[in-house]
Amino acid sequence: MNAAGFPLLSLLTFLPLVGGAIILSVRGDDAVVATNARYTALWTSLIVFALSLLLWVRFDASSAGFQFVESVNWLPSIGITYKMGVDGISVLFVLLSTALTPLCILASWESIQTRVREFMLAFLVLETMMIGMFCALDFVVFYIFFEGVLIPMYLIIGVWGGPRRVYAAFKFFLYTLAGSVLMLLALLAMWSVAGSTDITVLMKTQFPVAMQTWLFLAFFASFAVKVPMWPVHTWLPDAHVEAPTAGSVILAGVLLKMGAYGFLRFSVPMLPNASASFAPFIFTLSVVAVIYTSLVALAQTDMKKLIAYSSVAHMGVVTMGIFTINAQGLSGALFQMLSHGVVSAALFLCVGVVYDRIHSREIARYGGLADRMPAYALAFMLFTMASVGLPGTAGFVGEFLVLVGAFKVNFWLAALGSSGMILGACYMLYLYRRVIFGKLTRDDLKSILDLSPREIAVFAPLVILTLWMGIAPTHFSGFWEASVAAMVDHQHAALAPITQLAGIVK
Amino acid sequence: MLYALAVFAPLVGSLIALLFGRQIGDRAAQTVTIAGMVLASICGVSSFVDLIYSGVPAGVISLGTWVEAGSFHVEWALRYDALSAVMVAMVTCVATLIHIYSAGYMAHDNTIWKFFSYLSLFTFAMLMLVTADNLLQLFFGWEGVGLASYLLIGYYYDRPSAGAAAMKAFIVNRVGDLGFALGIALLFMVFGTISFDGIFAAVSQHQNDSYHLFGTDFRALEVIGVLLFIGAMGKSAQLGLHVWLPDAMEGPTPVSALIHAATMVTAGVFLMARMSPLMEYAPYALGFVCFMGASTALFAATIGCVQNDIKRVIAYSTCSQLGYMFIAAGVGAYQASVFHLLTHAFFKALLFLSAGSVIHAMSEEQDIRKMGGIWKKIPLTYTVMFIGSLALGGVYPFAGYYSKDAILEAAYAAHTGVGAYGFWCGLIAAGLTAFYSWRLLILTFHGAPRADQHTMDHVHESPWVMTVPLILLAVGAVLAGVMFHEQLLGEHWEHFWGESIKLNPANKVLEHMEHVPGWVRLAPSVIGLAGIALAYIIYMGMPALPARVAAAFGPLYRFLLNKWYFDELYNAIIVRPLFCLARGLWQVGDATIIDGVPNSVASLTGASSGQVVKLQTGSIANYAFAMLIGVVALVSIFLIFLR
Amino acid sequence: MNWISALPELVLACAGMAILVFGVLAPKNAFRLASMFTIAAFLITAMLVMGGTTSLGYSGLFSSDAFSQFVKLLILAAATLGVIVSLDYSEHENMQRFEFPVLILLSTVGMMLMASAANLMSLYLGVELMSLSIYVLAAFARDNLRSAEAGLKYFVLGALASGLLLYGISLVYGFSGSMNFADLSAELTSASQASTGVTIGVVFIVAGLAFKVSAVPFHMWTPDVYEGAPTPVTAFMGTAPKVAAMALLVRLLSGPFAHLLAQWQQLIVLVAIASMLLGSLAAIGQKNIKRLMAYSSIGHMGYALVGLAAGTPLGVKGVLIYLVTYVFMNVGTFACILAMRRRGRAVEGIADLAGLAKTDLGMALWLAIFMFSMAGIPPFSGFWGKLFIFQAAVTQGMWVLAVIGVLTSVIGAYYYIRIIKVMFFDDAAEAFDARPASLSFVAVAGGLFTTGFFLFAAPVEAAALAAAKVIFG
Amino acid sequence: MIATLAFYLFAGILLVSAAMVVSARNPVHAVLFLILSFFNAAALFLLAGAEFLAMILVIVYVGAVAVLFLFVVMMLDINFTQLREGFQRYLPVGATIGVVLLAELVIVFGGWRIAPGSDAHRFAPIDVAVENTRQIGNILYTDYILLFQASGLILLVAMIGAIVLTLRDRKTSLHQVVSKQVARMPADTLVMVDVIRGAGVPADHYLRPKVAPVAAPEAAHDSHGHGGHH
Amino acid sequence: MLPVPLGHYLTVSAILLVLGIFGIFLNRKNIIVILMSVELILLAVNLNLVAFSAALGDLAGQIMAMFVLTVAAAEASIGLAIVVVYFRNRGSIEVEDVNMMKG
Repeated sequence: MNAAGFPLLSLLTFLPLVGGAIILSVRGDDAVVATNARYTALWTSLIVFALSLLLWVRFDASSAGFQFVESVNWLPSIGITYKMGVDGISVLFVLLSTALTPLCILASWESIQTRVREFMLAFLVLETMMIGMFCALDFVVFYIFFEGVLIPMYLIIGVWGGPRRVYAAFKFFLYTLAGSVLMLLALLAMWSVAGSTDITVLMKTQFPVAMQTWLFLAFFASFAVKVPMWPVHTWLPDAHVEAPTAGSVILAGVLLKMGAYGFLRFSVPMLPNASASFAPFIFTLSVVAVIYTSLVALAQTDMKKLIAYSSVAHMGVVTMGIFTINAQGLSGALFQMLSHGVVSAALFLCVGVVYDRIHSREIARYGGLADRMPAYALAFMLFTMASVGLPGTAGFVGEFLVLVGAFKVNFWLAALGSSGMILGACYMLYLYRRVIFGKLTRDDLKSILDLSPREIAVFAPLVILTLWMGIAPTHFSGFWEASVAAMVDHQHAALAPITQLAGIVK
Repeated sequence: MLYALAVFAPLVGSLIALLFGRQIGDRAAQTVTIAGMVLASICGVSSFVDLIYSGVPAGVISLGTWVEAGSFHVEWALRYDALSAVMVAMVTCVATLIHIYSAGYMAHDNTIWKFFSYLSLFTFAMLMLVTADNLLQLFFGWEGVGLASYLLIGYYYDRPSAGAAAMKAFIVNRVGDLGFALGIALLFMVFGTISFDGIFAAVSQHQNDSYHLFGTDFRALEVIGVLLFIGAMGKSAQLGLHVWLPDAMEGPTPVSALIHAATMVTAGVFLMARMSPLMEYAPYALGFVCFMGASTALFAATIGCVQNDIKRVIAYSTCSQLGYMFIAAGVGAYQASVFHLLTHAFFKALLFLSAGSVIHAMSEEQDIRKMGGIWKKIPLTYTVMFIGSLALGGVYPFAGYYSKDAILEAAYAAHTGVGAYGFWCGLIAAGLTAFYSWRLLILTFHGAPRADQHTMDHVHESPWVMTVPLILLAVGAVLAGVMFHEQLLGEHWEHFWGESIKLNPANKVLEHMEHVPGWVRLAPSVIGLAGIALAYIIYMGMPALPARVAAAFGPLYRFLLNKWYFDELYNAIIVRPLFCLARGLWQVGDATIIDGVPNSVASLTGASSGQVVKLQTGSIANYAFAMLIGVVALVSIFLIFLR
Repeated sequence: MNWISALPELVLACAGMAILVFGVLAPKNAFRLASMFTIAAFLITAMLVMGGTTSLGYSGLFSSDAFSQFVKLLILAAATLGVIVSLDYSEHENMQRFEFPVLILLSTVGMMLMASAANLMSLYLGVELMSLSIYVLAAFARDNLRSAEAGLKYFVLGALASGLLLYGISLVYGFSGSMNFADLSAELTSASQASTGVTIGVVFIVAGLAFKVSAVPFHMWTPDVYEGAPTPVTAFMGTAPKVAAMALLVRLLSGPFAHLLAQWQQLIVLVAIASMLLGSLAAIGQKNIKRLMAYSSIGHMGYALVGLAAGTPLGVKGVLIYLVTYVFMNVGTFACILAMRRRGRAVEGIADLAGLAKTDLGMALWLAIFMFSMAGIPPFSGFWGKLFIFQAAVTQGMWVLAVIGVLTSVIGAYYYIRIIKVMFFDDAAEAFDARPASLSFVAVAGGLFTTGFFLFAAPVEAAALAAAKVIFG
Repeated sequence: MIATLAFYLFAGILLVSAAMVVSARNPVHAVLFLILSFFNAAALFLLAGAEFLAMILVIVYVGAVAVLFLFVVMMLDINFTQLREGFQRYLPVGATIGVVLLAELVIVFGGWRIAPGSDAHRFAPIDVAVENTRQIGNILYTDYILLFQASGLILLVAMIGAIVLTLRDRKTSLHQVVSKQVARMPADTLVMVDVIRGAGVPADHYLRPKVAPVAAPEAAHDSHGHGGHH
Repeated sequence: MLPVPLGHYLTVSAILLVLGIFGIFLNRKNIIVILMSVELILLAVNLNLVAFSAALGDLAGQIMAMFVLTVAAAEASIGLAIVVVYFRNRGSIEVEDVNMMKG
């Protein structure tokens, strides 16, 4: 049936819910409940992570097809199937989700003191939604998980967030909802044409070119908001700033990938013609995103906001890579997604570390931390450099591959799209300089403590991953090599008739 | 394997120091890194000797796959050929000496483990750079040295200027790196590979490929050459992207010696040499290289004449010398540029370290206007610095003489316009170099003491850990030229370089060099001596004169003193507008326009909600009215439109 | 004449009268017992409905088929839950009169008659039986001015609406010569065969029924009546009558007037769009949660009408599924609203929910589930409802409708999540009184259904499809 | 011919009196005009051959409904002044709507014809030979039995509704509880007071009811009553 | 059967309907008048039904009219009961006073 011999993906998806149920069933006074909730959540997520390693081990990277497939009739009369499976494109994002969740739970160990039970519950539900979304092989199932993410995230931002959390939570919710309902229409339209919502079937369906345009726009509305692409990105800084650290981490680490994943899973393979014709449009937005948001990041005075804007810029690189639709661009985009998932998550954790101590995210509030927090400074430096795209760190490979892929499309695309190399260095180093460098002047900073063992435990895996991905990226890109190749072939095959036709007309 | 050990020993040392530095203590961290470096230099030199003298064949040590995406395939591999080996030997040796020197220089620092870790990390990155077998790995090293440079410039992080300088260095370098990266991408597009062997093998096939840009078709190789050179400009501080180098002197002096004189800044030159088989087919790009190099050589030299910070003078001198190297590369005499690179490494490291020794002696004073009269107190430092200056000034038989002469001859021998430009610029710069070197020497060591009594009382010779490296480097500065001149540039250069530098058959620069007119051979020495003499006369003979001259040529003096106003220019046209734009985009673009749309949609919705609710008056009659209007409207719509 | 076909109705009506007699004769206050009997009667009736046969009885006046069974079961479920939520409230508000359950029962009989109507006459009588009972129920708290006003408004406007409905019936009768659905269907086999009078009559009938489902522009009563009526009555009339009236609209338009699709479709589209827009917009500024639910139900009916407008079995199936989800989340919500009681006094402000998650997490979670479900966010049943109706619309190429529909659902989501915001994000207000078991039961039942239906929708979906196909023959 | 004239006469009076119902200042007058219009409508029914309905209309409407209206109008004792204030304000819109609707309906009615093929669907064809009432009787209790019963339920609802809404036990009204009366013992309610001879009876010490045993007032206050309103 | 063309009956009923409608929204003072207007509308319907019944020669219309009469009576009683309840609470049955709830 599948490589694991049992419904691994469903288990991964719904195991967190079991943990959630256990948390809900705990009774006792607040302190007991909180402690129990923390440990239950941590262990649940660790077990899920351990299980997900099976994917890493058993995944057959040489195949472009879906693996670990499980399928159960859900609504048989209209053909909605609960179908799960992963291919090279999605498998690592499942792992990313399962890996980041325990870290987030650890990161919130002490910083979340109110309503711990609910927090952990929301996080486990969120994990379910994320994993489910990356595994779904039925469009309806995908959509359900895609939208379902909104619920826990809305609560996480709104309940445990900062002062403007309500505004941020609403903005997050409504922005993304507005996008995704249009995708729902596209889903329905595709359903009516293909007669199925099975993603594998949809991939093989040829949609009329005129229809593709509209479908593409509908998808775009949803995924662009989720990515987020310029100019629908403004929910992200707000959401990030207000969300608690763990929320930001998971938002940057996984949720932003959902949009790009959507492009990869739906827009490109299912709508090859529209993807080709809209590519310049996407490129334009991506380039604008890179330059514009990098500049905006430069002007920020809030650490989280700065990193949030940098996320937009990095995701601009991702969208650019996706729509080059060549092996390097796609592979680069995937790698950039993955690395951004690790690096930006780590950066938000870095912010969280000082926020927990000083309760401020104002950059100007800090300075000279290198003095009291050498280990922190070191970790922060590593992630800064990864974010800047230093070779040898995770951030470089994706960015460079996208550059190569984009170069195949257009020189200016590559040049402008890679200007993030410079601008990214500007804002990240500027941030680093203002926070870590400088003289230690404030009294509360003078007594600030370096990373605690718990925090080191949180950072260590991320540090290792960042370097691992930078030094041996093939360990990761190997997973999707075949899928990417298949996607590129598919695209060529789909566009071939048109090119030929054009040739005849000419 | 020795070769690989040479590359990775510093890394191991660095990592140990970095991760466990605080646990094992400064002394141990220092020892570990120095041990790593000594090991590396032994391995580096022996592999160099093996290759050149023992006939061990060149080759590639493959370490595994790095990046793979479709046809884009990059290996981790160490290239073992003459160019790499010579660089490895040089880098490890200089780096080892500087490590040792640092043990003394940094003795009073708080975080020695960090310093040594960074220093070794840098060495590792530099070694990766020079041993790269493909452009991406080269880029890895390239950026790695950038990182180390950033960390080390910002080492005194509590000084605001250090932080700013570090950032500036990184960002300016990044500008060049973007060009470099684009160049790699274009290379991949043209050649389908970025490994050196693959590229070089296919250069002739692709020499007429064209690339469409700016609305015209360029030869692809020219575009690649220019893009790569942009990268080199950043790293090697060529005119336009040089602004970071003087500021980089904020780092500890050993850093300046290692990174900003001997090794990292020459990476651009190395790149040109490494890519010589390709650059040979890009004559216009080479012309550009030569032009930029020449301009930089002259430009930096002019500034060097008026600076007052001991390290900055040397920094501008470095900048200028790098210009020389590019002149040579630009006329196709890569051997000459690498030769100058080599000699320069020795004498410039020497100069910096001696400057460090001076600074050490002067209680951290760097302004040469506050020095003077100390040559008797620190004779050893004075001696080695004198040697270094002689080498820099191109005085026979010091190292600089050979390499600089070779470059100027090559420039002349190129018989091209830019070659001539390079020659004349180089010539003038040679004079200026000699002038500012002696200005520096005299102001620092001679004349009446200008420092306060307290400082003067404390002037002392440095400990042996610092002087021994100085002496060794001085030996290098004296002998490097004589030793390698023939091998690197002589008739049998091909024997030495092997496949690592491959010239276009049409490139006869090295042969022409042998036949330049005598005055060309003599001119540099003459001009150099003239410069020395002038400096001596002015600064030894009439110390009041400089001020008068400065006053007389006020604008010119200020122009030079302020480094041609490059920083101000960049501030005005790039940095400040960029920040303004950034704030504008944020406050206006994001907060007002982009957020304005959803916000106004939201408030519009809210407002229309208010309007809709107003219809709900609570009056039965109104409700009935609405219903009836509804019916009538539906009936009318039906009768009018749908029947 | 097939008596058996109307067995459930007859049993229920008889039970109603028996309970009435019991109530009159009972020595003590019979409210609680009468309510229990009513619930029992509902359950028995439901079993009879499930065991019922497919037949057309009473000279073709009354049809018992899969569609009517589906709808009746839903109505009975809604009515049962409606009675349960009234138990506690009535005792608190001094409304514990046994006529209350009896009236609910009788109006349920009316609704079942509507669901089975195969003739315009049975349709009319069913509607009236239902409505008259509810008029009384709305004014049931007779010492409360708001309740009286609600009853008055509902009555006056309802009477007007039934006047319009009747006028439409008379036109249809006159111009087509029959009131029987089957005959009408045979008569009106194509749009060209229908005279203008018939279609005008249809417009009037639609207006009359649209009033019952509170579709724009016949919705004006809804907020006021929802707000003023005693809350259990609001809960009841927010669910069961909507189901019955919507089912009737579906049966009428997709049955006898199926061939006039081209004529009525645009009207339904207009009404649906107006309802969705108004429902989502007007609710935004509301402070009273019952009023908010009124606007919400206007919006929901707009969505249900989208499915109707598609004019296909797929669409009708969508309507039915939508109604199923609507009933349970609505009843559940009202159970939560009824549980909002501080020191014995009922409160209705949205602000009163502040910080509910801190004081009563269980209720906050259930209410949040209902709100998310109403907003159509998966994984809750409301999503299926929206999915299926939009699927029907999209399949028919009704893009404008679909796009407006999804966009208004986003606006609607705003006020639903605002309630969640109040419950979860705001500082805690004073805690509510302990919840009575009856309300907890309904809330949990509604919540479990809302989540459970999402997972196990297949049987209901199949039943709905079968029911929808009956209509289209 | 006479029938035609009669039609116009009755129709005319009907419309005029209907207009008066709507516009009369005094609600009592409005009710009276309503009665008048019912009579005329009954006449129109007669002309159309619906004798039974005509009678029903007179009996049910005039006899019951209209009188009920009159009752309520008079019971509520409403202030009649300024009854017409809103009239002018809403007249233009109202008139437009009304006229449009009327015009539309008239246009539609112009197109009336017996629907083709509808004869086959005639549910209960009128047989001229049998009188109207008998025909109605024949089908009302057979074909329409279900609806007949349903309308019975409607009337039941109306009854329940009217009672439940309007009938109220006044707190002051007294109920007779026979069993309690029968079971009453003097000791339950009376106390004997020892009177000190010669001192007379103090003002508060004469024979009087015992202080409130709980049962009696409770019965009086039981708001749902004991069958009193049935 | 009919003494005049059907159209005349229908027109009378249409006018009656419109008068009833007029009564509903022109009346601003007295709710009972609104109830009476509703009775007028029902009367119009009945007139329609009877006329159609005669024209079609079908008794169903008359049966329907009878049910309508029944319902109208029930409606009147409930309506008046509600009016009475309202009056007791509010002390007025002016249409414009019935606006406690709005928005």
